[in-house]
Amino acid sequence: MEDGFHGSALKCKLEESGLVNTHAIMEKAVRWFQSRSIFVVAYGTGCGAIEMPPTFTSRYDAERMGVVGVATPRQADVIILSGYLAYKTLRRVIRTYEQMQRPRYVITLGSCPINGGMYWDSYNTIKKLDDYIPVDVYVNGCMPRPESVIEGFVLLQERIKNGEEAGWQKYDSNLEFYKENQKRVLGGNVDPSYESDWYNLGDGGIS
Amino acid sequence: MIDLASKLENISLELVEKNKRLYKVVVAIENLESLLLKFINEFGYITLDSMNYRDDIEDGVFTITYCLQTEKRDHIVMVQTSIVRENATLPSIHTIWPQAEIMEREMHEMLGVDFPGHPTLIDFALEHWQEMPPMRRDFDTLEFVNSLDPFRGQRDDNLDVKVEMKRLRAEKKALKLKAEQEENSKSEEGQEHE
Amino acid sequence: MILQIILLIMLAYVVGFIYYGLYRNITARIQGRYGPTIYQSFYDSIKLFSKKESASFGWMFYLGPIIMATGSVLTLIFVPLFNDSDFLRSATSQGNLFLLLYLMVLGPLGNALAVGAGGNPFGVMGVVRGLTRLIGLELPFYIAVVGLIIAANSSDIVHIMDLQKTTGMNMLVHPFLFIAAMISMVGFFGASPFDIPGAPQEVYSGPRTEFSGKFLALLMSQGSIFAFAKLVLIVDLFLGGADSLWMLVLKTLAIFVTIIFIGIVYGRYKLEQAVDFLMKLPMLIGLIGLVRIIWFG
Amino acid sequence: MSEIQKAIKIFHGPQHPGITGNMSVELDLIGETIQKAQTHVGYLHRGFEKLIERRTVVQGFTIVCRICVPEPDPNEENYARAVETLAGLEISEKAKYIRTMVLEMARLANLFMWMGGQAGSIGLGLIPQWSVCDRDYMLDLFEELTGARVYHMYAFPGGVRRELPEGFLGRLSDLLDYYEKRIVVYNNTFFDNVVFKTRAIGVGIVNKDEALKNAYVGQTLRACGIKRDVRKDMPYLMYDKLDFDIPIQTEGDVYARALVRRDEMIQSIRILRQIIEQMPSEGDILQKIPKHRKFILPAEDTYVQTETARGAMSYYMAGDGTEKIRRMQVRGPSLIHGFTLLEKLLVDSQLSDVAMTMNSLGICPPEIER
Repeated sequence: MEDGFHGSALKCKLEESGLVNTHAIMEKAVRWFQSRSIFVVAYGTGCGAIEMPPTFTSRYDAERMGVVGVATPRQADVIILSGYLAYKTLRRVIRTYEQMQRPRYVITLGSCPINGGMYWDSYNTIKKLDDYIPVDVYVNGCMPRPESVIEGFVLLQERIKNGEEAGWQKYDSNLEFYKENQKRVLGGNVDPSYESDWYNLGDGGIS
Repeated sequence: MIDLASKLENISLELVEKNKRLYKVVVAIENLESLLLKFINEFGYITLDSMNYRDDIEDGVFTITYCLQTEKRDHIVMVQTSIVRENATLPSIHTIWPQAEIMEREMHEMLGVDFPGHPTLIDFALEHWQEMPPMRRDFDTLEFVNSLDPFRGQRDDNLDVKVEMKRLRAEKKALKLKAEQEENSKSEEGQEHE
Repeated sequence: MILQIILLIMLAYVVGFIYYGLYRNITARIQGRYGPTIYQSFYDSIKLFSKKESASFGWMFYLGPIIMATGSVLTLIFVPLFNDSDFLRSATSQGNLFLLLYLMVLGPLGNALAVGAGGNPFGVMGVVRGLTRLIGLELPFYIAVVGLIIAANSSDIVHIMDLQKTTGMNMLVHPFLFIAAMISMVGFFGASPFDIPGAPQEVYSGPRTEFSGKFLALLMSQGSIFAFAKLVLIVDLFLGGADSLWMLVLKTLAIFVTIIFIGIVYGRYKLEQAVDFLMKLPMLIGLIGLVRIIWFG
Repeated sequence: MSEIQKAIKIFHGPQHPGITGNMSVELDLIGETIQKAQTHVGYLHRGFEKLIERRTVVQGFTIVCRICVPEPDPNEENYARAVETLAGLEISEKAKYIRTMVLEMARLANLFMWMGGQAGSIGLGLIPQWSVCDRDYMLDLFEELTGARVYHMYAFPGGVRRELPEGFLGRLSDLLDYYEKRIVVYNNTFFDNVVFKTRAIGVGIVNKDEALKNAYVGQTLRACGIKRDVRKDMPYLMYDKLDFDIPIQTEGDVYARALVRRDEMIQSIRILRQIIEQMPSEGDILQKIPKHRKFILPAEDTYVQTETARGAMSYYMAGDGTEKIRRMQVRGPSLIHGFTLLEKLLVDSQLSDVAMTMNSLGICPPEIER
C-alpha cells in the first residue's frame, strides 16, 4: 500500500539492521492515514439520497471523521450507492466504479441492494448488488438514519485500519465472475455510448 | 358547467358527474379529437393535465383518459375513450398541447401504443428493452425479474416461522402444565399436613 | 543556502496545511458543526500519496503538476520572510517584484497543459474559466504593485519592507492600493464569489476533475505552499513585514481569516459577472490609489 | 483546443453535484452557452404502477410514499383520498385536521430542503448547512408523530394511523416560533444576498401566456403572477375553513420563484398555527375498514389532486371488482417541468444556470418515472 513512499535510505538501513520491520510499520501507518481520510462520491441511486444531506451537514457532521464529499469519482475512495439500482443506473454505477482509483470501497444504503427490498418483484431493479460490484459495507433499513450511515463509515474505517480484504481486491481477483454477471443482466453493452468528441481523444475519461 | 350535458347532446356520448368539480365523458375514438377541440374552444377546458391509460384485458381494449382542466383550474373533466389492444394506435395531440409529447412518449413505451406523426418516440424510462411493454397486464414482472436476477439464498441459520411458532407455543403450554402440576402438588402436600 | 531553501519549503508546507485545516475548522464553526481536526489536510495528502494507482494521460499530464509546483516553490523562494534577519531570506536578493508577478502566473499555465492532455471537457472548461478569471484578478493586483514600486521607487521587496519602518505600514499609507490588492487576493485564494474554475455544481472539480492520487496530492501540496507564499507577500508589501516568526504567523493569519470571512457569506458569481466586477470596483480603487501616489507623492 | 469551437456534448448527470436527484440532462454546448438540452430519466424507474396492480389496497399504501422521496405525505394523502372516494368512506373531522397538519409540516420541511439546494446550486455553502439542520427538527416531530423520519405511511385510507402524542401541538408551536426567527436570518443571508440577486434575476423566465395551457403548476405558475393553488381552487380536507392567501410574484424568473417559496413558508406557518388552535380534542381518527383481503374497490375510476410544495400532484385511480387496484397513475409536477419546460428554458442559457434553474423548478425525478 505504500507506493507513495519510494524506498528511502533510512528505510533500507533499518531493514538491514533488522531491528524493526519498517515495511510493516509503514503499512500500518499508511492504513491509519487512509482510514482517517475518506473521500466520498455520493451517487443518489435511490431513496437514501434524501438522508445524504443530513449526514454531511451540520447536524450529523460526517466531516468529524474525515469523511468528505468530492465531486468526481477519480478523487474518491468510497462510492455511496443510496438505495435500489435500476438496470439503467447499474450501467452508470459500474462505469463510475471503474473510474475510481484503487483502493476503492463501496457502501450501500437501504435494504434494496441486499435482496431487492420492497422491489422484490419489480421488473427494473436488481436484487443482489454484490453480483455486479463488490460491496464493503451494507447499511440496511428503509431508509437508514444518518446515525447508522455514520456507523457504517466507522465500520469501514475499522476494516481499513485492520487491513482486511476489501471489495476491490475481490473484484480484481475474480473479475470474470463480475463481468459475466454484468453481461447477463445488462445485455453486453455495459458502458453507455458516448457520441462526444472528447471520448475519442485518446481514451479520455474512460479508465 | 351544469349545461355541459345539453351542449353535448349532438355528439353520441355519456356524461357522468362524479362530484361538483369532476365530470367524466366517455366518447368513441373517432369523435375524440373533435370533442377535445370543442372542450378547448367552447367550454374553456384549456389545460391538459394528464393522459392516463389502463389495460382492460378482459374487454381486449386499452382505456385512455384525458384529464382536462379549466383556466381557473377548478373543474376537471375526464374524457375517456378505448382502443383495441391489437396494434393499437392513437392520434397524436402534441400539436394541441406540447406537454402531450412526453405523455405520449411514456404511453408508447409502457403500453406499446403507436402515435403517428409523433416527433420523438424514443426511450422514456427503460433502456435496451426487448420484452413486451411492461404496463400490459399479461406481462408478468415477477417471472421476468426472477429469470434475470434470482433471489438471494436463505441464510444457514434461517428458521421456518410457522414451525418455530408451533414449537414456542408447545413449550409455553408445557411450562404452564408444569406450573399447574406443581401448584396442585403443593396444595395436596398442604392438605396432607393438615 | 540550499538547506535554508529546503527548510523554507518544509515550513511553508506545514504552515500552509495547518492554515488550510484552520480554514476548514472556522468554516465548520460558522456553519454550526465541529469540523475535522486541524491536521486533516495532512491525512488527506498522505492518503492521496499512498493511493495504489493514479490515472494518467501521457507525459504532459505528469508535467503539469510539476510545473505548478515549480512555480509556487520559486514564488516562495523569492519572497523574503523576515525584515532584517538574513535567516531564511534565501534567494531574495536575486529577485524582485517583476519576477514574482511572472512566477505567480506559471502555475495556471502548467495546469492548462496537463488538463489539455487529460482531455476531459469539464477540465478544459475549468481551465478556460480559470485563465479568464486570472486576467480579471491580476489587473488590480498589478496596479497595486506598480503603485508601491512608484512610491518606493524600487522594485526590490526588501527595500519596500525597510521603507515601511520609517513611513509606517503601506496598508495605512496607501489604503486604496491595499483594498484593491485584497479583493484580488480573495480571488487568488479561490474563495467565493470568485471560486469559478472549480465550481462543483457546474463543472465537477474543474481543472482537477481528472487528477487523482499522487497528482492530486501534489496539487494540494503546491497549493498550500503557494498560499503561504502569497500571504507572506501581502504581509511584506502592505503590513511592513514581520520581525519574528510569531509576528509573521499573526499577520498572515489576520489576512487569511479576513479572506475566509469574505468568502463564506457569498455565493459564486458567473464568469462574466466576476470579470465584470473585478474590472470595475477594484480597478477603480487601485487607479485612485495610483493617481494619489503620482500626484501627492 | 479546436474542439471547444464546435459544439461538444456534455452529460450533466446522473452523478453530478449540481443535479437534483438521479437524472441527467444532455447538453450541446458552444463555449458555455447551451444550444440544445434533452432530459433523460429512468435511472429511478421502479415500475410502481405495475407493482400496485399486484398489491391489495393496504399493501399499495406502503408503496405510494416512495413515489416522491423529498415529500411523501402528499402521495399518501392522494392515495388515501382516492381510495376513500372509490370505496365511499367518510373520514372524521379530527382526521382531516391531522392530515392537513401533516401536509403543511411536510411542505415546510420540503421548502427548507429546497432552500438548501437552491443556495448550494450557486455555491453558497452556508445555507444548506443551516437549512437542512432546521428541516431535521421537523423530521424529529414527524418521527414522534408517525414513527419514521422520512417515510411516514401515516395518512391511512379511512383516517390517520396514530393518535396525537401528549403535548405534540405545544412542541410544534415552539418549533414554529423558532422557524419564524430563522426565516428572518435566511432572508438576510440568502434572499437578500447580492450574489444571489445578481445571478437569479432574469434567469429562466417562464412565458406567462403559455403557462396555463401547458399545465405548469405551483410556484412556476405563481411566479408569473397567475394565482392558482389547488388548496384554493379545489379545496380538500380543511383548507376551505382555514384562512391563508396565495403569494404571487410577477417576474417569473428564478428569483421570483424563490420569493414565492419564502412567502409560502410564512403562509404555512400561519396555517399550522390556526390548526393548532382549532384541533378538536376528541373524535376517532381511523374509520373501521374491512380486512385487507376483503377491501374491495368498485369498478370505477376517479381523479384527485393535492397541492404539494412544488405544485399540483394528481392521481388517477381505477378499481375493478377485486381487492386489487386495477390502475393507479401518478402525474407529479415534475413531469412537465422536467421535460417541456426545462428543455425550453435551458436553451441559450449558460452552463452555470442549469443547476439553479432545475432547483427553482423543483424537479424531483422519482415522480417523473415512478
